[in-house]
Amino acid sequence: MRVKVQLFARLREIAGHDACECEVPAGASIADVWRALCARHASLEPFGRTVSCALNEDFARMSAPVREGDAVAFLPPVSGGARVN
Amino acid sequence: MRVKVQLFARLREIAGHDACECEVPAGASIADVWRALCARHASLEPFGRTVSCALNEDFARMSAPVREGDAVAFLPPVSGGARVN
Amino acid sequence: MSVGRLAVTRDALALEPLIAALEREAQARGEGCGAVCTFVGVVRKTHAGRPVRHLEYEAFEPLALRAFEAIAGEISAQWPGSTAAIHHRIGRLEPGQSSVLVVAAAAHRDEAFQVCRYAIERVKQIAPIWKHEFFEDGDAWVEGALCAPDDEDARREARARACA
Amino acid sequence: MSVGRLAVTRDALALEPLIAALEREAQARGEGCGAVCTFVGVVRKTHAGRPVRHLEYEAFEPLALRAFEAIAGEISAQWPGSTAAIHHRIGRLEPGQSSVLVVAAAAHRDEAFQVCRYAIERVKQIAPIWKHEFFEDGDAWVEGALCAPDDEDARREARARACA
Repeated sequence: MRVKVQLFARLREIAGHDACECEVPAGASIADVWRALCARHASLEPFGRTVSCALNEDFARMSAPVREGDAVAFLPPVSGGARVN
Repeated sequence: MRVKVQLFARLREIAGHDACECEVPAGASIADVWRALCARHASLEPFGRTVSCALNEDFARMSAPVREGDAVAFLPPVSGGARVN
Repeated sequence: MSVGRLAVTRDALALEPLIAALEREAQARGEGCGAVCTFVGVVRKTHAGRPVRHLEYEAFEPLALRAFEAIAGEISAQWPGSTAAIHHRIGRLEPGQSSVLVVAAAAHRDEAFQVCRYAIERVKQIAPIWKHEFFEDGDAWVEGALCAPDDEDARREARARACA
Repeated sequence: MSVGRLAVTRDALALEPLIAALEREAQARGEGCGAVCTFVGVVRKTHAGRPVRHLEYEAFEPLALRAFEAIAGEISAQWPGSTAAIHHRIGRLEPGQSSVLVVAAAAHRDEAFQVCRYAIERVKQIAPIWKHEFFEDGDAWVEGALCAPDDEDARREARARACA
């Protein structure tokens, strides 16, 4: 089945595009979508440890199952963890 | 010698005026001015424990000496000590 | 209400209308707020000593609004009767321009300060908004922690920063 | 600078010009502030359940300005590089109107929140400004603690409230 993928910020720059589609088997999770994406863009792989995700415009876990036509977004870390003080 | 006296807020209301003059002996302190004032307005006396003061428009202690023509101000408590939370 | 409480926008941010809206809301609801605490994030001229030419903020807008709604919900649960507004600007920003506004209104100042601080900490922790800094001699994405709205450690930390 | 940082005034208070003035000052001085925290005190409709008709604030104006200067000095000593502005309104105020503004500008948000909180705590502790509440059925002066600018316990308490 096909799902839509959105990429932001550094991930978008590395992939060279902000949206694409991925083909994943029935029963796949968001983590499987990420792996399919990394198969296409090997340079994304190191970001797997810090990536978070959304499913159809809501926060989701990487373990969440996806369905045909779902929109999956991958999010690099946000600034909040940085300790400036 | 004579000093000018300014009163504020509740003290002003109790005295019925915001300014007056007091006669005090040479070498008097602000505390002596307060006592002279209370001799004229007995109803001010209970406020002696919580009053603070200024001398010539700067914060001062009740023990500070005054001189002819000085301006002494007596200040009731301000709101900051109130614990609303 | 003419000004939405939660927004991601490309327009310049304005504080007074947002404060006025929260005050009107508090007046309409009951005794009115007695304390308003606000936070404004401003683009600095330098970062770690390097002169900043400009910034670009990028957001996943619908998810950022969901994050703001989640933060507002956390605040209502922890500080009943208080309200918060969050406006984040995106796009290109120059030094001196405001990137984010938080307004917190409550009956008393203790609560207003806590709500405001909690809100900005949570915005930095979970809103999918990324900062791209452009220097004279290069650029850098500012990345801190994993964006995890349900992470209890992060919430605890935000609460600790908010409550003395 | 067109807006004085410290003021006691009978006019309506305005936040944006004060923030703009502090930001311009920070820009002129160096890297500019990255964080602005503000506090607005607003007249509430009720006090301890009693409807408030209006308030009267009375000040010993020259001494209030000296108190504000003392607070600004304490802040410069404890938080170098930060700046604070304090505007207090006096005279008759209606519910919903602002009685006091504090604006604190600093490089980072931690400091901006601390400076703002410290400033408002100190204003309440030492500024010779008295609040007279008028209710439907009477009136009352709001009096708390002795006005003692050198009292170290009070300063410690203000610092404790400011610094988590």
